[in-house]
Formats: sequence, structure tokens, C-alpha cells
Amino acid sequence: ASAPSEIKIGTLYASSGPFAAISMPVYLGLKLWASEENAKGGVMVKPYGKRIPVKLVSYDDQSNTATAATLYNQLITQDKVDLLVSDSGSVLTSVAVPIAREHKMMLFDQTGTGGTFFTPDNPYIALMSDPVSTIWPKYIADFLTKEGPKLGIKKIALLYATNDFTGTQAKAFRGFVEKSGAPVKIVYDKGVPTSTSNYTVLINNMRVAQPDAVVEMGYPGNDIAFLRNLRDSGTQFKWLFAIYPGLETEHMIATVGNDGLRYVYTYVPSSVVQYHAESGMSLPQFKAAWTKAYPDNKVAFGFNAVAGYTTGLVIQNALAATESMDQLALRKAVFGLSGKLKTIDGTFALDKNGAQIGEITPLGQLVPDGKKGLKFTVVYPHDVATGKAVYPAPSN
Amino acid sequence: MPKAQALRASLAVLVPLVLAAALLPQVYSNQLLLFNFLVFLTLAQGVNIIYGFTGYLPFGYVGFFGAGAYGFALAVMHLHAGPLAAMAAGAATSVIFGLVLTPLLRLSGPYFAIANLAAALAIAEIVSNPELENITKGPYGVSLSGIFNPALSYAIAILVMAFTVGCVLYLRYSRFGLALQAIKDDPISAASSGINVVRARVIAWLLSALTAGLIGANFAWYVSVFYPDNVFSPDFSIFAIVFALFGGVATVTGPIFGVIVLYGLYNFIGISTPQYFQLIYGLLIMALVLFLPNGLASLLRRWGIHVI
Amino acid sequence: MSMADELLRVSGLDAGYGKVQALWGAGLTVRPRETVVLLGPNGAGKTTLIKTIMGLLPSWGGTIGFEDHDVSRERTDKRVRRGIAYMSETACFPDLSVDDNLHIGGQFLPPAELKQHIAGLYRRFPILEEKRRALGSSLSGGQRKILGVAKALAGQPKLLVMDEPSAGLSPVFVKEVIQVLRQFRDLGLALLIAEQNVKFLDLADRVYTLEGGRIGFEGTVEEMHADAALERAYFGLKKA
Amino acid sequence: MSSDAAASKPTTVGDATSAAVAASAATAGGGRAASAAPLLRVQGLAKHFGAFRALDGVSFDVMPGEVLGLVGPNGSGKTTCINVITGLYRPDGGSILYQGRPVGGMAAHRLVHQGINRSFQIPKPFKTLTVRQNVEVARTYGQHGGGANADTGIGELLRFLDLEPHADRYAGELTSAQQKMLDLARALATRPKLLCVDELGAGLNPAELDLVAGRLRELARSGIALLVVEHLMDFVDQVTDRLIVLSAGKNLFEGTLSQAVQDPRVVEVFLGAPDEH
Amino acid sequence: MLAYSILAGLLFGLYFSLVGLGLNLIFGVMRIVNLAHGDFVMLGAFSAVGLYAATMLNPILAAVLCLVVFAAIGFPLYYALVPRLLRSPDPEMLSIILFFGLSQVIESLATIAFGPSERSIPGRALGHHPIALLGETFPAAWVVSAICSAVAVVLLFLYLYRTRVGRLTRAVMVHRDEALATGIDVGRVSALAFGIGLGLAAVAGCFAPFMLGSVTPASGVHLTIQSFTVIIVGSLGSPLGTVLGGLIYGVSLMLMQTYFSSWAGLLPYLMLIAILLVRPSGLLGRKVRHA
Ligand SMILES: Nc1ncnc2c1ncn2[C@@H]1O[C@H](COP(=O)(O)OP(=O)(O)OP(=O)(O)O)[C@@H](O)[C@H]1O
Ligand SMILES: Nc1ncnc2c1ncn2[C@@H]1O[C@H](COP(=O)(O)OP(=O)(O)OP(=O)(O)O)[C@@H](O)[C@H]1O
Ligand SMILES: [Mg+2]
Ligand SMILES: [Mg+2]
Repeated sequence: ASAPSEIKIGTLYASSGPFAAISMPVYLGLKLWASEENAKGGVMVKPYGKRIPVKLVSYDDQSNTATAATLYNQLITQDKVDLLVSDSGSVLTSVAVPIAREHKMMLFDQTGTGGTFFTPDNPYIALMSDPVSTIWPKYIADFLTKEGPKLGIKKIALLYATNDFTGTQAKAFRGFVEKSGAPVKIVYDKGVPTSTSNYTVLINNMRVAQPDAVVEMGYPGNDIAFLRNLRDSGTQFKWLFAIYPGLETEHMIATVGNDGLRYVYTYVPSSVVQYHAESGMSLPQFKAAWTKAYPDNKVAFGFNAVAGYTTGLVIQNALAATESMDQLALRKAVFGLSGKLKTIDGTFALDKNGAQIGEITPLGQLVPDGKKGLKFTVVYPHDVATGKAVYPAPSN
Repeated sequence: MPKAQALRASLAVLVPLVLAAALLPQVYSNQLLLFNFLVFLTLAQGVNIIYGFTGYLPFGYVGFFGAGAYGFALAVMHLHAGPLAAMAAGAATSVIFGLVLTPLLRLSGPYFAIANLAAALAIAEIVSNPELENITKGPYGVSLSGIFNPALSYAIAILVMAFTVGCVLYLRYSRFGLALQAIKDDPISAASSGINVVRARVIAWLLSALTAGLIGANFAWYVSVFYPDNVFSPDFSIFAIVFALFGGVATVTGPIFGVIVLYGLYNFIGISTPQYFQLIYGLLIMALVLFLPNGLASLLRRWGIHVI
Repeated sequence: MSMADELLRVSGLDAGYGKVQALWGAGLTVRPRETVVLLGPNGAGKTTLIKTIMGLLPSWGGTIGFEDHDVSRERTDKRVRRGIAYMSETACFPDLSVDDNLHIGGQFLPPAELKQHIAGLYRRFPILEEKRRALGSSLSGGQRKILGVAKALAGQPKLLVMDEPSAGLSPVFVKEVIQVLRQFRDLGLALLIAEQNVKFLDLADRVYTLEGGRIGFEGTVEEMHADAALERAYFGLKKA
Repeated sequence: MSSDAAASKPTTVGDATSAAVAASAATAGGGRAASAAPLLRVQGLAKHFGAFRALDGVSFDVMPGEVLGLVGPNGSGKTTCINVITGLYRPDGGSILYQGRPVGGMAAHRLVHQGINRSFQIPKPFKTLTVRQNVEVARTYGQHGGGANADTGIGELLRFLDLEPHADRYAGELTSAQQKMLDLARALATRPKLLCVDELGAGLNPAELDLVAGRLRELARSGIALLVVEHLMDFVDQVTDRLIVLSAGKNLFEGTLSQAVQDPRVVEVFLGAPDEH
Repeated sequence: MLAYSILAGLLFGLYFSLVGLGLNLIFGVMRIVNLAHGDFVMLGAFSAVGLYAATMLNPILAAVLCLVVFAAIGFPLYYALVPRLLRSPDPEMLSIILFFGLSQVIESLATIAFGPSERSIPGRALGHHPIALLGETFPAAWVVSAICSAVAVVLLFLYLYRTRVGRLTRAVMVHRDEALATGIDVGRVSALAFGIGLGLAAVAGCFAPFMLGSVTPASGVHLTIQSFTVIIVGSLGSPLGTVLGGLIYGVSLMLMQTYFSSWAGLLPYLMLIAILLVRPSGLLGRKVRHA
């Protein structure tokens, strides 16, 4: 076959609406990858045996799923893209799943971690970056059940926003803790609407339950509100976990402030673990490239940005390995990368349904560093640990 | 109203509409776009039924849509119903929701509009509550990939749309429709003209609930994987209302034009200039209200064109 | 226009609603301290004429002169400031207190002056004094009309325009309203009243009749009684 | 009302009314025998708005075919009384017997089907419908089970009330007085046996009042009982057989106008001192 | 726990009456449903954030500044939009569309200008240490915001009931046509009310970062809905009602969070519906006379 002048990659982003905040970084991450590769004259595409520039065909779904659906279809049926990449987040990904399947297009699912997407009867999907929500919180649970008792942690409080992303994780966490049979008990377990922007009363109620450890799971907005309310109301828990201090550290520092983040436990994203990336840029390089590409830091740099970039890398390696541009061949190539591909985001690994089971992000703690700064210590699992957990958190 | 005229009008509207819907997929392959057109045609006409003919602005109209979608999903998941049976279930759910809300008809103007919005948000909250996970799958979304069938569900959507337009035609040319307009003008006088105001309003209300429920169920069938946020998105209400009003309510063709023009532009902008999508569309809507306040229908009337 | 002896001069006034013309070249004048009553069968255009004079309806043609100014193009509030007060069918603000109503009527007077002027009005209408805190809507139909007049007068107008001030009033109140108007006429206020109730003719210095949107008869009450046709049309069969 | 319509009076009125009120003609047959059972009996009727007692024990009878005047100072409760009788408000006390059956609190549209209807003090037409459609609606839904062929006798009815020239204008464009006539037309289209008219005369000049009075008498003659609320005494004098005077929601006086003018209380609260000239 | 929730609810509610206040004023005077209200709150918030980031300006001062600036913006905006709108057949309903369009425009411009992610102001900007209130301690920012809200409410009240223009404003509120006939310059009075309405929205916005943790250009929608809940509960066009509505909203929300947290989102809506069914025109709404 004669080589095409460009490889068309279709994707959506939400510039506005509730999902804009998590969608834009991912999109810009992907875009950054594309421009980096094109600067090198494109990506190697095995079937044609040469480098071919990639073209991002992208539309704005404004966080509106009906619109997203039409636009996904537009990408497939009108723009005839070679690869289909979903928008960020489960809600905006959900509509793409059946559409991709109907048109027999391989869906490169960036951060849509929804459990319902990955079914044995649907070969046309693979999750690029985030671990699927059902296993993500494993290390939090392990730490609290295995290390907790030694530290004297008996009572756990769990507070989560009731959306697919955090709801599923909370469920998984609960499961892990109960299965462990360890002498720790969940004494406070409440889900709140994702729209919750005010936690002062909830925090007070939690305090009344006197937990030794608190696990709070929410979208950035929730985490920000929670941590701020916590600090402002002068409450402090001996052990506190939240998702985004790790995933979007800079963003959280900007909105919550260092003092609100001290001694908080969180997912340690690739940004600290410093996986040695065999493919693509290392983290410092990527960070540098990002600040160069997007000097007006309107869009937060963090885990989501990395996720978008990772998607690009997976595509790049799949194209380098695929037998043909046929979608199932691409799928084969992508699954072929499973367990082998090591990126800025750690090891890329899929289960048989296409769910991401690669790096389960370790558990870390943000500890003071110098005057105003913060730094991560990875506290669990031991093999990657860089220090010991500070428990109970000293009052600041 | 002379029967003949009504009949002529019905044919003039329904035939081209159905034909277009049925044939376009042959020439234009983004069927989902066409499907969404059907969805909004139905919703806009549903809004027309309740707002155009009784003056209640259903700001939470999406509640019926979502109720229909989840009625459908529940029937499939728990009763293992076939798609058509499930659609009936969806419609029924929506109508029941409508019945529950009938007391709202005691409210007027913005009070009704906002209360209706609240009701829609409320049912969305209920459906997406994790404590109901075993029933509704809570916030974790439903996946009905088993019954996924775009072709058939698209065909059914055409029927639903046609049915809805039929309802509006009936209201436009029947005495009952006249009575509804009378009620809209002045309920007190309507009562002292012997009209059972409450009953008439409830009928219109449930009718528009039914149509929204049907298309909601249809939507659930067509997309087959969705979250509460998808089917309860306020955008559905607002779009439907904007389209209906822009086209001109209390007419049959107004909302149809409204959807074709506005939703057409919406997608055109979205596909041609994504970077300023929202901005352009927002400005467009403002301009329309300011320079064409009585909707397209009025413009046509001013040009002496009789609007069905 | 030389207006020395004319307060309001309307000439060749056309007006209507949408495309429907309801007023055809209507003209009338009101002199200072003069009371003019405007008669006409319903649908004749009295309300239209008055609303156009007040600028509540756009005039399609013709001029409206007040004192030495052509006000035809001015906004209503400008005309009111010039001294044309208007009492609508609503008469007053139902949901505001009597006191508020009066203050709003005289909004553009300097506060101090307004204060004592309103005090004066209260002296003239003890019934309003009693209810100064009560809402307009709690007043009976008649009391509302009286409040309406008082509100109109609060702005110290030179000309008071009224549309059927007696409609819907019980006889006792009709008498009351006429009393009040008489007082103000004697104080030198010019009145233009659209009325159907012949009792108001006792006040009138001059009468205009309006029919089908056109001014018909103009003259004094006596002249009117002299005309048999008018007599029948306006005073009914019994009196004839 | 345009004076030319006055010309086409005597003939049209006859058949118009017979058309308009055929249904009821039988019931009362024009007779006004005091012995006959009352068509409407209101006893100790009460209606409160919050603490305020708009009606505080009003009682009166309306005989078949009778024209009863209901007068009183502004705010004395006349309109409220009509509102309660026609089912717009439910009574807070007392009883309303219509043809011997209690109808207090019955829904307005059902009372219409029973033959009770009214016109409004502030006219309430269907503004976006044409005059003809206004009447059509009432004719369609006015009788029980609806169904009546919409356009029987509508023409006559409009002619009878001098609305024919405006038949195809939107009701919103009529003057208040014309709209009141439309209210009346709508009420008549439902073939009432008892018709309450609220201040039909307000804003009419004497000539027009004579005309309207004539129309009302026509209706009475054709057997419709009328409850007439009015402030213009000449009009009341022409139309009514009997007077009820309300004051502050209570019966103040019952009798004829000529008796009323003698009654000092009526003079004080309602009529006012006789004119000096 | 109960006491704490109720107190917190009152503070929170006081703030939400401020959020609703401007919306209600505009509706009361012009019968316009300002669907973009929440977006003006959002803009106010971003202004405060920007000012703080740039000059460490205290949010309270920012609020004062916003009141003036947004009121000033309100004037031209009024003349650009409202008069045309009011000439249309059904302004009340059309306003919903018009201002929906406006909210879209504002949100998109905000996104272009500030980006989509959350922005905020450090809590210490409104005081470092939690404040004790009847034995319970609350974030200083809360107490300050609540106090400022109370002040704003009182000021609006004084404006409406103690000033000449305020009296005219109420006149327009209760009966626009009569106001015209009485010779009130309805246009100017309305424009003023419109400006003040936007100003109040912006003021509310200045405290949003503290009450809501953070803001994004998308925050507007939710804020609009909450504002409507508040003002409808208290009944449209009545500033006092708004305060009542706000307090009820705040307290019930907090109680719900305490006892049925996952249903907390449901409560405001059920409450709104329940109250309207008992009192169809809100808690302070007066019954209208029909005939
Ligand atoms: N809003 C309107 N739209 C269209 N036409 C109208 C409107 N109001 C009045 N008209 C028409 O204008 C003419 C004059 O009406 P107008 O109200 O001025 O008469 P009027 O003398 O005041 O009658 P009335 O004595 O009943 O008050 C009438 O033919 C009426 O039908
Ligand atoms: N819906 C209502 N809500 C509150 N008060 C009311 C209502 N309807 C009537 N009222 C009060 O009841 C009293 C009687 O009113 P009503 O209209 O019956 O008097 P009326 O005799 O018809 O007076 P008018 O001759 O001026 O029409 C008045 O004080 C009025 O304010
Ligand atoms: Mg008039
Ligand atoms: Mg009355």
C-alpha cells in the first residue's frame, strides 16, 4: 500500500463545562506528544516502513455527552480517522465505547476508568494510563491494614464523592480493607454528591467519630474544598489521604497552599517515582517541554498531562509494531506492548479486556521540604519506598 | 377547524420529515448526528406541547427524558425485557414521574419552571445515589451492550418523532387544542367556559412526559452505555426549550425549523470552528432573541406565509 | 404656538395599535384653570387619545403642545415633569403604602418642598392620613381613586388628565371624587377628564365628543344640551 | 356599542336570545312567581381572606327568571359573593343551594354545566383568540359532556351583543367595555339558568346603558335569572326587580330601590346624600 | 454535631442569600430571569482571585471594587439587552434564552482568559485562625463572608426602603405600567437595579473561593441553580425572602450532610418543591387576586 501523507488521530476535548478541568491537561499532553514527534518528521509506521507525520483531528464536546457522541461519530464516519482517542474521564468516554465498537474502531481510552467499559465481548478498547479504578487504591488499603495496626491505626474514616471515578475507588478500598481481616475498622463511611463544595460540617462530623486515619476521595474541586476547609477549621487528622495532592501537586499547592498539604498521604504519580522511561521523554524533560509549549500555565501540569502524553507513546509504539493499519491489528500491537512498554508513566500493562493494570501508583506522603516547599516520600510498597511514614502527622 | 385542512397540514409536515429522516442515513453516514436531530425534534415538540399550548415552561424537561432512559435500562437489566417492551417501560416510568409531578401545575410562571428543574435534578440525584447501586447502578453508569442495535433504534426514533409531531398537529387543529390555548390565556375564564382546567392541563402535561419518556428510552437504547449525567444533563432541557422558542411555539412547524436551524448551526460551528464553539453559539442565541424575538414562525407570518 | 391662553394644544393627532388606526386627526385645547370633559361612546378612542397625550402610546402624526413646548416626541416622565399628571385606571400602586404612593407621585420635587406639600394633601384628605401606612390594595375602590388623585397632585401638576375616574365607584364615592376635583379646579388646576358619567358635566367648562376616533362636537354643556342628537346619544332616552 | 347596532335591535334580540338560551327557556318560563321555589338560595355565606372577613353571613334568594340587584359600597363583598357562588373560591361558611341541591365549593366548570355562569368586573377574555373563538370555546365546553356543535347560534349571540363587527378581531384588541360584552357572550354560550353580571355598566354612557339594560331585560324575559352587581342607580333602577344591599360583607338591606333610597343606612354608606341640584 | 450543623448552616445560608440577592433584585424590577447570574458570580470570584494573586488585595476590598465595576458594566449591558427584550412578546420567558446565551458567552470567554482549572485564594486572606462561635469553631473566612453578606443585605434594604431611588425601584417592582404612567423614568431605575444586581453577584463571587473552596469558569451553572432555589423559596422579588430562603437552604443542607450525606444533593430540590406546594408563591409571597 502506498503510504499516506499523514496518520489521522481523532480525539475530543472539553474546553468548558464540568469536565474541562480534567480534560484539557490530557488533551494538551497528547498534543505535545504529537508536535514533538512531528518535529522529528512523524512516527515510524511499520506497515509502510517509514516515518509519517501525525495529524490530530480534535473537536470540543463542551462536557456534553450528546455532543460528544455526535463528534466521535463525526471523527469516524466523516473525518475517517486512523485512530480514535476518547476524551478524558469516564463520562465523556462512555458514549465512545459503543460507537467505537459499532464501527469496529479501536478506542484508545485515555483516562476512562469505568469498570463497565471493559467486557470480554468488546475487543475494541484499551485503557492507556490510569489503573482501572477497581485496583487503584490497593496500596492505600494495604498500608492501612498491614502497617496501620503497628502504628496504632484502628479506626478509619472514608469520605468520597459519588461519581464513577471516586465512587468505584471507595468501593474497592472498602473491599480491600474488609477482605484483609486486619484489626482496622471503617467507622465513618459516607458518599457525598460530587457537587459538594463545602466540607466543614462533614469534617466536624468525622472528627466526632475520632478516626485514626481518614481517606478522602474526590475530583480536584472536592479535594481542594476538603483540604481548605480542613485547614481553615483548624482540624487535623493523624493520617489523611487524598487523591489529587499527588496527581496534580502543583495545582493543589496553588489552590490549597503548602500548609494545607503537609503530611497528606496521596498517590505518588510517575512524577516522583521517576520510572526510567525507555520510550519517550523522562519526567523532567517532559515538564520542561510542557512549560515551553504552554508558558501561560492556564492548564495545570500534572498526572493528567502525563496521561495524555502516555497515550501518545502507546500509539507511537503500537504503530511501530503493528502488522497493518487494520484496527484489530492495532489492537494486537497495543496488547503486545502490555508488560513491555515502560514510559514516564511506568509499565504499561493490560488485562485481557483492555483495562490498565500496569503500575499501581504507590502510596506517598507530602512532607515539608525546606522553608515553604513540600516533597514526596514514597512510603509503600516497601520496594519503592523512599522513607518512613510520619505518623501521627505533627500539628503545624 | 375543517378536517380537510388538518389532514393537508399533517401530510405536508409529516411526509417530508419522515422521508428525510429515513433517507438521509443513505447519503450522510454520521447517523448519530441524525439521531440526535430526531431526539431534539421530539424534545422540542414535547416542550411545544406543554409550553406552547399551556404556558408552563418545563425547565426540568430532561427529567422525563432521563426517567425514560432509566426506565428502559431497569427493564432491560432486571426484567431482561426486549428493547420494545423496555421502551414501553421507559415511557411508563416517565408518565408516572409526570403524574407524581402534577401538583406542580398549581404553580405559575418562573415558580413552575424552577420547581420543575428542581424535580428533574432531584430524580437525577436519586438515580445516581450509590445507595441504590443494586437497582440503578448508582453513579457507576449502566451498560446495555447486549441489546445494542443502532439501525433498529434509529428507525424507532423516527416513529417516536412522528408520533410527537402528530400529537402537536392534533392540538393545533382540535377543539381540545383551542381549549388549551384558552386556558393559557386565562384559566379562570376557561373554567367559567365549562372547561375542566385541571384535567386538560394534566393531559397535556402527561402527553409531553410520554413523548420525552419515549425518546429518552430510545436514546438509552441507541447509546446503550451511559451515566446519570448523560441522560439527566440540563443541556437537553435548555436546548429543547431554546429550539422550540426560537422556532415559535404553538405552531407545528416552528419547533421543527428551530431544531433544524439552531441544532444544525450548533453542529456546524462545533465541527468547523471548535476553538470558539461555545462563544459563537452563545452570541448566536443572544442575537436571535434580540433580533427575532417571536421566533422564525413570526418572521414567516410577517412575510405573509401561513405557518402550520 | 402662542400659548399664553393655552396650556395644552393637541392638533391633528393620529394614533393606533399595531396597524389598526384608532385616532384620526384629533385636536383639542385646554386652557389654564379650565376643566374639559371628553365624552364618547366606548371604542371611540378616549383612552387612546389620553394615552397618546401622555406618551404612553406613540403618536403617528400631529403635534402635542404643552405650554411653549412641543412634547409629542418626549418620554412620558419628561411630560409629567412639565406638569401633566395622569391618573390611570389603576390609579395607584396597590402594593405600596399610601405614603409611598404620594412620595412617588411627587418624586421630582425637592424633598423639603415635597414633605410639606404631602402634609398639605393629608390635611385635605384625612381619610388618607388615617391610612398612610396601609397598602393601596387594602383601600376600597373609591378610596383608591382618591389616593390616585392625591398621588397625581403630589407632583403639583398644572394639568391633571384622567381616564374615567368614576368607573366602578359606588355613588357615594362618585360624589366624593367630584367634590375633590371641584376643590382642585377652584385651586386653579386644569383638568382633562374622559368620562361617561354625566354627573361630571357639572364640572365642565367645555366638552369635546369623540366618535370613531374623530373629534365631533366641541362646546359648552349648554350648547350640547341644545343639540337634540347629542342629547339622545349621550344623555340617553330617559332624560330626552 | 356602535349606535348603528342599536337600529337592528328589536327583531334580532328576539331570535338571538331564544337561540342563546333555548335550553333554559323551559325551566322558568319567564314567570316570576314569588311562591315558586328559589333557583338559588344563599344562606349565611362567609368568605375570609386571612383575618379579613370579605363575606360575613350573607343571605338571599334568587327566584327563577328574577333580576336581583346586588349593590353596596366598594369593598362590601359583591364580587367576592359572585366568586364564591360561581365556584372560584370555596366558601368558609354558610350554604349555597342551587335548584335545592347544595353546590358550595363545587368546581367552577361543573357549576357552569349546572347552569350557573358569570361575567367579570375586570373583563377576562382569551386575549389571543378571536372574539368568535372565545365564544366557540364556551359553546363547545359549556354543556355537560361538552359536545354541543360549536357554531350553533354563535352568530346570533354576537349580533345580540353588538360584537359581530369585531367577530374576527383578537379579543385583546377590544376596549374594556367591548370585552365585558364578550364575557357576557361567553357566559350566554354556555346556556346558563343563573347569570351573575359584575358591573357591566361601568364606563358606559347613559345611551349605552339604556341599550345594555334592554339586553339584560331580554335575557330575563327569556327565563334566565340574573344577579346584577352595579353602582349606577339609574341602571339598577331600569334592570332589577329587587335589591340586596351589602355592607362590609353583611346584608344591609333588602327590598326595592325606591325603598332603599328612603333607608338612611343605605344612603349613608352607599348612595350618599342626594345631590344639591 | 447538631448544633454545629445548624450554626454552620446559618453562616453558609447567610452567604447564599447574598448569592441570590442580585438575581432577585433583577427579577423583581424587570421580571427578567438572569440565567447568567451564576456566571457573574464566577466572574467576581475570578476578579478577586486575580487581584489577590497580582496585588495581595484583601477580598473584602476586592468586593467593594467589584460592586462598583460590575455595576458600571451593568449599565451599558442593560441598555444593550433589556430594552429590546422588554419589547418582545413574552420577555419573562425569552429572557431565559437570552441570558442562557450570555452565560455561554461569559463562560467561554472566562475559559479563554483563565483556563479551565480551579482557582482560589488562600484561606488566610480572610483571617488566620478559626473563630469560636457559641462554643463551636468555624473557619475565619466563613464568619467574615457571612458578616459581609449580612452587611450587603442590610445595605440593599436601606437602598430600597430609605432612599428616593429605592422607593421608585419598588414602584417599578410592583407595577411597571403604573410607574410609567406616574412619570417615573423606568428605564433609568431599571438600569440601576440591573447594575446593582450584577454588582451584588460579583460581591458574592469575591467570597466564593472561601465558601466553595475554588472556582472554575464552569462554576456558574451550579451557582445559578442554587441561587434560584434560594430566591424561589423566599419568593421572587422580595429581598427579605431571599435572606429567609438562604438561611433555610444553608441549614437544611448542612443537616442533610450530617445525617444523610449521600442524599444531601437531593434535599434543596425536595425542599424547594415542598415549600412551593404549600405556598405556591414562596414563603413571603402574597396571594394574587384572580377576579
Ligand atoms: N390594545 C389594543 N389593540 C388594538 N386595538 C385596540 C387596543 N385598545 C383599543 N383598541 C381599539 O381602539 C379603539 C379605541 O379604543 P379606546 O379604548 O381608546 O376607546 P375608549 O373610548 O377608551 O372606550 P371605553 O369607553 O370603553 O374606554 C377601539 O376600536 C378599540 O377596539
Ligand atoms: N382574593 C382576595 N384576597 C384578599 N382580599 C380580597 C380578595 N378578594 C377580595 N378581597 C377583599 O374583600 C373585600 C371585598 O372585595 P370585593 O371585590 O368583593 O368588593 P366589591 O363589593 O366587589 O367592591 P367593588 O364595588 O369595588 O368591586 C375587599 O376589601 C377586597 O380587598
Ligand atoms: Mg377607555
Ligand atoms: Mg366588585
